[in-house]
Amino acid sequence: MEQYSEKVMEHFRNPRNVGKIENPDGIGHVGNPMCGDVMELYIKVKDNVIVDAKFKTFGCGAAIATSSMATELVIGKTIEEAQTITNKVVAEALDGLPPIKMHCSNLAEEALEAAIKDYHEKLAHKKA
Amino acid sequence: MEQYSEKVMEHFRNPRNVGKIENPDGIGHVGNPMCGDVMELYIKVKDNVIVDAKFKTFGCGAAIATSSMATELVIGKTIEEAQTITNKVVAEALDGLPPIKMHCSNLAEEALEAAIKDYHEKLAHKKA
Amino acid sequence: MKTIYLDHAATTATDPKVLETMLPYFHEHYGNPSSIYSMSRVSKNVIENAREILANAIGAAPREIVFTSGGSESDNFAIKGVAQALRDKGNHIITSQIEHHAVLYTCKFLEKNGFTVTYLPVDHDGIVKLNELEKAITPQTILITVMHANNEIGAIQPIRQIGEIARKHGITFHTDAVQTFGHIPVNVDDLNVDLLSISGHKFYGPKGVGALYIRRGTKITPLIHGGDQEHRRRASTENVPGIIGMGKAVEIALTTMDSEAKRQIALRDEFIKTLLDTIPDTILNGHPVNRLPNNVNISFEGIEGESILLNLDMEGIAASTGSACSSSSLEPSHVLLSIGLTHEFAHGSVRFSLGRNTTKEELDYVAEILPGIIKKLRAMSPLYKK
Amino acid sequence: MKTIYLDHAATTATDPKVLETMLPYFHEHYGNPSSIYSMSRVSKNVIENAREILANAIGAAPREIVFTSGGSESDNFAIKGVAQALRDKGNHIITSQIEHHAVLYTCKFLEKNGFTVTYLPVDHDGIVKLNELEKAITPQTILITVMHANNEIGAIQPIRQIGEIARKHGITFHTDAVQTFGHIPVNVDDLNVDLLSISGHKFYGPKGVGALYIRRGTKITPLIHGGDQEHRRRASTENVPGIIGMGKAVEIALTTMDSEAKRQIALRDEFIKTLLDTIPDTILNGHPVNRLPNNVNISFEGIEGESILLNLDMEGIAASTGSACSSSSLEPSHVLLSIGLTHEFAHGSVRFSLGRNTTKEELDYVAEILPGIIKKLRAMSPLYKK
Ligand SMILES: Cc1ncc(COP(=O)(O)O)c(C=O)c1O
Ligand SMILES: Cc1ncc(COP(=O)(O)O)c(C=O)c1O
Repeated sequence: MEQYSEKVMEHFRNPRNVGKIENPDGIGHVGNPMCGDVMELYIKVKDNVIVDAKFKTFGCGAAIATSSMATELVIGKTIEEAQTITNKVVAEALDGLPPIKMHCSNLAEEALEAAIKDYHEKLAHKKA
Repeated sequence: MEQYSEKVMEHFRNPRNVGKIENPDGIGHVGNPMCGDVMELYIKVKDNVIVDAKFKTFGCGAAIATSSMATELVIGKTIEEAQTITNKVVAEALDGLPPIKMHCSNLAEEALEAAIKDYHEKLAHKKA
Repeated sequence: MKTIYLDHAATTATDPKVLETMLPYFHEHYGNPSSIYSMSRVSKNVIENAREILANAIGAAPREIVFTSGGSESDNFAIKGVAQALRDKGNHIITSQIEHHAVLYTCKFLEKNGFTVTYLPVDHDGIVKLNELEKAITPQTILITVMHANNEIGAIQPIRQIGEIARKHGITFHTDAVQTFGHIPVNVDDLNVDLLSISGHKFYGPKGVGALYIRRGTKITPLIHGGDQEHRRRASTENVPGIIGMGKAVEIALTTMDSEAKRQIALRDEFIKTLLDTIPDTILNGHPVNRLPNNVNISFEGIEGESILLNLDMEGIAASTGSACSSSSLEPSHVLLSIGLTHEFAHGSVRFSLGRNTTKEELDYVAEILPGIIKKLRAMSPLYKK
Repeated sequence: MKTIYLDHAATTATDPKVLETMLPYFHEHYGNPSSIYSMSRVSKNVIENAREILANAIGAAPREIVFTSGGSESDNFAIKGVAQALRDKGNHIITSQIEHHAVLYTCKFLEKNGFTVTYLPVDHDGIVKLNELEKAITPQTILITVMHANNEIGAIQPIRQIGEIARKHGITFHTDAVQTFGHIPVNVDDLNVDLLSISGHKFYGPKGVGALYIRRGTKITPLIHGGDQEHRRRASTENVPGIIGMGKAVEIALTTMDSEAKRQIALRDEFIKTLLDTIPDTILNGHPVNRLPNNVNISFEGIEGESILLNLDMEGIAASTGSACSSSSLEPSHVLLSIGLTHEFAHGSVRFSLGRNTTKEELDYVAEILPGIIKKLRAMSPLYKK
């Protein structure tokens, strides 16, 4: 198989921000076991800034590393900034992924989108 | 390729009875250059016994060795005895031939047949 | 760190004694076996000797052995070759759902070219359902191809019985014995097979060489046309060192097979028991008894195979998985789905395949390391809620 | 007696430096390149390195190289693969009368399967008649396959021009470069080819490994279906030592090719001159200038090739012949008949092919021995009357 970058392996070995957030402001739940990867992303938002993020992931090395990297990238970002974090951004931050693993980075992007959507919905709900 | 027997190689290296007989009692000329082998067999007959035989052959190792062996086999034989010398007999006398070379032993049998036929014709001609 | 290599079903190291027999044929006796000068006779004789060794090993005649470049070529040659040769007789092929891709994708290819293929189902242990076979046979059926033992879950198939049925109906029968030959007894008459695929590197021979047994009288069209080699059934200058190496590997396998199989079965069963006992929510894939002596295939609920392998690799342990994430598809192994695993379990499978040098100590080490890895990954998994 | 080996066109000895690079990959780094653990990365990296070396050598991208088991497989793969992939577009193939059997018999096979094949004639020097090519093209033509240089008579074909014509008509173009690669420059863009066959053992690499160059965008169906190896174009566990060995052989060939070709051409031309001067009724087959640096092919009137070879062999000289008697057919080489030789001359051909270790002394020795052999056999021949 084509090799993972050192950065991918480092995140795989020591994934950051594993776990759940109690009472999160947004949850993204994407993927499905059929395809071999599932990700849950939890975010905590304060004054429009993502102050914390945690994940749980079922998947291969790339899925776990991209999950970890995605949480690192979003923490400290405003919601608008976070929305610019595409799968490409995550993959590049990991020094790239083998071609057959690129789909794994979609997982992180989709989870982030879903979590932000959930955050907006919860916000709308609160306001309503 | 499958190997020639030691006997074949011995006859190939030192073919017996190469050449022509002046005023032969029979000549057999068989084969054709298209197939890669041509044999001329000359016999000298005295009192119905083949007292001498010589050959010229264009052909592969097996063709030359079977020609040589055939002359050795017929010398000293009566015409009737010589007629029992089939391709199988020649091949066996050479300790066998590789399967793809078996056709070469036909050459010797056919040359012998042709030479005997020629002998009979010449005889009939003389008598006539 | 010395690697604990538990992927012998993927490939084995070439036995040093095998390599040694090959060496003189690279630049000392390098003659082309088809040439007529004395130098070539050496090459010719040694490959014919290897052919005889292999033929004897499976109860065949030397003329019935064709050397190939490996298991995949043998499978392609057998299946396409018979399909081509018997096309006028019929266009139906029967195989199983758990074949190696070399068989499966060859069948799919033929489906695009006017053939119909029946893929026989297997039971939960991965054994082909014999009663489905008779039902599948039609007057159009020209070939049955079912593997001797499965490469992923090690399930040994009822080849002898399948062969009997094939013979009763006059249908040509091929088996892929790539995982069994050299490991358990393989005899073409006992198995009732007409064609049988072998690959050198699966039993400590070199990579890039294999063989196809073709029973006398079996109609088959070459896959590789050209020169007169291999009695015109497989063209190309012979891979002399490879063939000699495979021959030597056969010789060694024959002398060690019985004792080695016994030894591996004992190790295997203890290892399986330990893993199932110490790690919860874990199942054994494949038949508990009718399985390759060296095959251990376990599914761990809620986690994915590749991430297990990477963790094992960090500890110096080499194994394999049937999870999709190690291949270019997203679907997990067709074999694991065929035995009825859910995707959660199918993705979480790991195959450990033992070899001649595998020791109890190595397996003990793996059994010690593994529970921690599983626990860590499950803690990270949104699917494992216990 | 040391053999004077003059059959390098049949096969070459594996260069000891090549063998040396292969050795660690038999039982030290033996991992299956497709596996995911670190051990396999070594195997993966070295075969990708070999791919790059080969790609650079012919001006291709690494992705365009597929490793195979040799020249015959490459030829079969190219021709059957394109025929299969473009079957909907047309069913006509153009080749030449002087192709290697790996091409010729593949075309004959396709003729039995709904394809039409045009076999282009050659002139007396063995060069394909270009003007016949344009005439042969029809709207049904999907593939042209013409060899780079002929293996028997060494004639180098106008591949670049054929490629131009193919391109003008949008027809896929394959060349069998088995005899040229490693010996004379081969560049896929200069030659205008879409597919190009290579065989390792023809340039001091190991037997049983080869390659097919496939230009990006060329439609082709695999010959060997199965696993995901070689970007799904050729299944089977990679022959790691073989591929590495071939890579090393390419490296060596590139550094020595120019000087070696010059050296061989000088030896070749002197040897040809000597033979033609000292032995009557003798002709050179193939083009006098557009010929492989190492190829000498001479016909001796009135005698048969195999019997010449056997006599040479007794003197420790290894050569080859186009006479039928060395094969299972009765017809002499189709190549020699195509250049218009009579059967008498065609059967009396001998090919001497030089190599890196061939010396002037060796050729002088052959030139000394040969007249006696020819004389002796002619004295025995009923066809030579002079
Ligand atoms: C021109 C040509 N093509 C193809 C081949 C076949 O190569 P291999 O024997 O490696 O399959 C050869 C040599 O035998 C050849 O000379
Ligand atoms: C059952 C089975 N068949 C065929 C093959 C293909 O063998 P090879 O890789 O030697 O072509 C393998 C191994 O990869 C296998 O396990």
